[in-house]
Amino acid sequence: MSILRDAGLILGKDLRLEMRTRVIAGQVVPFGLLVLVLFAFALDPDRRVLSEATPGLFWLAVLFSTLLALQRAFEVEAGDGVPDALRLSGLDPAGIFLGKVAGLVVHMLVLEIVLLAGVTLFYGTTPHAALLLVVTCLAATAGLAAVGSLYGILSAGMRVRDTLLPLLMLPVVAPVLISATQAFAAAYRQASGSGWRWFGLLVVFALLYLVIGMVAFESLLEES
Amino acid sequence: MNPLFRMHPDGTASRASRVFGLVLLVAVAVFLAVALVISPPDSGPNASENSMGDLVRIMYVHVPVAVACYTAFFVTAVASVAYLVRRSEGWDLLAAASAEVGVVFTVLTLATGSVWGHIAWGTWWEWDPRLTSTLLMLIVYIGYLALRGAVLDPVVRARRAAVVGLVAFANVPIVHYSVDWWRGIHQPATISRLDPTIDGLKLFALMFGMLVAIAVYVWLMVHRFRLEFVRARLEEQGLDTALAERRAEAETASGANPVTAPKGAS
Amino acid sequence: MDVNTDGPDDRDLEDGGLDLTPRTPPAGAAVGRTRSMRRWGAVGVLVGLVAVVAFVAVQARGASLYYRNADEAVAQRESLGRDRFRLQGVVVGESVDDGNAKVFQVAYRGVSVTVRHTGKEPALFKPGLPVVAEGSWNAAGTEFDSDRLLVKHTEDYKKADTGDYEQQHPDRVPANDADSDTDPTQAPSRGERPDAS
Amino acid sequence: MEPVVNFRQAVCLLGRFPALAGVDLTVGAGEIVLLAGPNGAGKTTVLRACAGLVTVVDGEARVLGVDLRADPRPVRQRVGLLGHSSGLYADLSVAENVAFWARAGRSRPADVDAAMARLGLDGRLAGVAVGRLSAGQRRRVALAVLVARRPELWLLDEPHAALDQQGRDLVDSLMGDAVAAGATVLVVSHELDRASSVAHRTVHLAGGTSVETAGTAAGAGSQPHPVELVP
Repeated sequence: MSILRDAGLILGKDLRLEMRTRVIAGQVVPFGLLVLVLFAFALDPDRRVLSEATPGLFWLAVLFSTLLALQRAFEVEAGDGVPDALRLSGLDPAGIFLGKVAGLVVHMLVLEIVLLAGVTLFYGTTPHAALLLVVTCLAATAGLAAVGSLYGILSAGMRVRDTLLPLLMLPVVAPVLISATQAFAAAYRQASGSGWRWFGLLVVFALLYLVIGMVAFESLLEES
Repeated sequence: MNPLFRMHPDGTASRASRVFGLVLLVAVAVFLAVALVISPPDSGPNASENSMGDLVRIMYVHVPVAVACYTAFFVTAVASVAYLVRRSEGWDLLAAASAEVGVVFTVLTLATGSVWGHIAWGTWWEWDPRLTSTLLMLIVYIGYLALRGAVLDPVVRARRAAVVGLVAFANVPIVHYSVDWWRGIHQPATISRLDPTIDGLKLFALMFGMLVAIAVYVWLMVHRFRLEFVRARLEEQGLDTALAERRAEAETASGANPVTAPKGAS
Repeated sequence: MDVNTDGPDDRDLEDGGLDLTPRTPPAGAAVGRTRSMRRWGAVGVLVGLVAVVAFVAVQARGASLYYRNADEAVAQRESLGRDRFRLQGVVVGESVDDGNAKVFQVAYRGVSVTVRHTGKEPALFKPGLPVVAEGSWNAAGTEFDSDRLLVKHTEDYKKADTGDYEQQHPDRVPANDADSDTDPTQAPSRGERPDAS
Repeated sequence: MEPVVNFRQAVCLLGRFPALAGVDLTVGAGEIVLLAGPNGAGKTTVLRACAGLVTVVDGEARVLGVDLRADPRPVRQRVGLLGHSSGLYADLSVAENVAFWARAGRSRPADVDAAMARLGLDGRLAGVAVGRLSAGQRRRVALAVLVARRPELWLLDEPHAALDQQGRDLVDSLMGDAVAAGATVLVVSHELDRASSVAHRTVHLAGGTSVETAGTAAGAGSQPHPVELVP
């Protein structure tokens, strides 16, 4: 499958770039932790409030960090002549899209592991349903990365990219925020039954945007 | 073109749209009379179980503008698909014009709904699924307009806006069915069901209001579309001049070189 | 040195085996692939959209995000504890003002809850209309202490007709006949119903 | 046989600006054609149009048998464009960049090694991040990517710029080798003396139109054709 081959190439390139520059590890992950700390300041050091609000705060921190990771991911592709080079490369546009999504997913999963450790440590919350927690992270991250990559290329090459991207993307990912928060809330409580329903919604959302991205990416890659 | 639809050289009106506008003006006046005076208040022996009194009159504006904003965003989605298939400028302009009017109607929907909510429910705003999803829909379409304002090249703008205009429409059914799918404070549908739970003059006022609101949307949208169309033509005129100027550059350049015969004599 | 047989043979030693013979990709392969992929993709998007709508309609409906009905609030009284939540039910009977709070009954599917509301109440508040009260169970778990009251008016704008009221609204309880409700499916929650009197 | 490049009154827009206002250009297979003209004449746009990166909105334009007005995408994989920008990831090393772009274009590893060696990138430079290279060194890396991809049509936009003497000679010999191996070269240069000594023919552009065609077909490395000698 040439799509998967091309996606693998882009993924490998993005991971190598991260290895060389450490932007995610050195800047985005600390930013996510900083957001967690700021939430704690804003909500007073009342552990009860913090632990009750943990699912929402966690996913808000992820969302804000995702915006930074996205801007980094598409700043790289806007470099010196790179958009032209991508168009001339012969890479399948759908493969490029999947590769960018995969790269973002890897970076964000690392971020989420750190943030999970952060909320456990700072907010004193411990999950009851670890499996639900893990699969929710996977599905929600895939959805966020798919929407993010779609809107990332959509706002590529614009002078106002950095302000337009959040405005376009955040309302669209609102269902991810709601579903992931609800699934997490279920995982942190004893009863995780309703959490699986929300997980299902996340999977459907991610699949939908992956398909939309694969179809629309070619058109959006043109003349950016 | 039929002279009825030919635009006036100094504006965006044609003879047909002027007549349409005048009829619309009369219709709005009649509608206001029906909605505010002629139709009965929801009180007295014929009151519904809610007995809202004069409050019910907000519905004759609120529901029609909501229907008009659905219509506007539906037209945007259809025009976006048509643009992606046909790649013609007209569809792109139609999508833009419709979304712009749709945003105005969405704001009106939220504003009238807020007044209603304050009086009937006891709150200006509530995080109810219908209200929340409507607000998100509004922001999505504001983002659509921001995208259109940000990209300069018309072809790039059209292509990107078409993708967003299509994806954004996913909000509309969610907004409409949110009252059935999830629990909220907002009432479920009154007329878009098999057995409308409204009758008499109230039903007439509501249906008449919808007709008027959609007509107002069409009128606004047509003028917005024409404005964009004229603007595009203006740019095209500029293009012809630019082409001529560009070719003239060559004439001067080759004029400096006596041996060459200028091109473009054909 | 790697000598390519289809390359030019006049290369000197310095070019390190560089072969510049143009590569010709199979004609039209890439384009045909993307074309058909895009067509299938469009179908995929449509199928996906339908799936989402169907999924949301089936799976996510009735999620208790916004409020709990009176019967659910009673059934979940233990796990709710003193957590804040919204309670929905139809106002049954007249409300009594005991000086600092307004006390009334709300009912849903034959289960009624006493609400003690402090604060404003909306203009439309009256018996027979559903309300959403925001607050928590009191310490004893017998009454619902509310500080925010919203009227959830119905979608019915026809002339009120009390004749087939119950038939039209099986989930609503007209004036104080909750005790006569003998629907067996409601039995478990009714057993926990706090005494309304 | 159809010419590799065939433009008839081609018009291209950059935004609202008509960068090409009617260009006639024919490049036969195995030719090295030099595009000359003042700044802003549209030379770069001709190259980008040939690469399928700029849409031709009017006239006729075919490259490698592909109708650019219908769908320019199939031509992209088959051309190699050396532009003003390098098209490289600044944070990756030289070797990583060449390997990535060559693999993206499905080049053979042997071609990558050979290209790196030919452009003098197989030594110390291979491990250096592209962002730390000089403009001339970056040019060499971009050329290595182009060479490793073995395109049918080479589109070189001022390939001599920023290069040292040895690099310029290298570019000239690469063009000669490419044509000898069956490729076609369209080159833009302001160093008319050097470029026209390699080119078979010179086409002049001005104001987005082609104003004349000079020179006669000749073999690579033939006598220079100074533009002043146009009859």
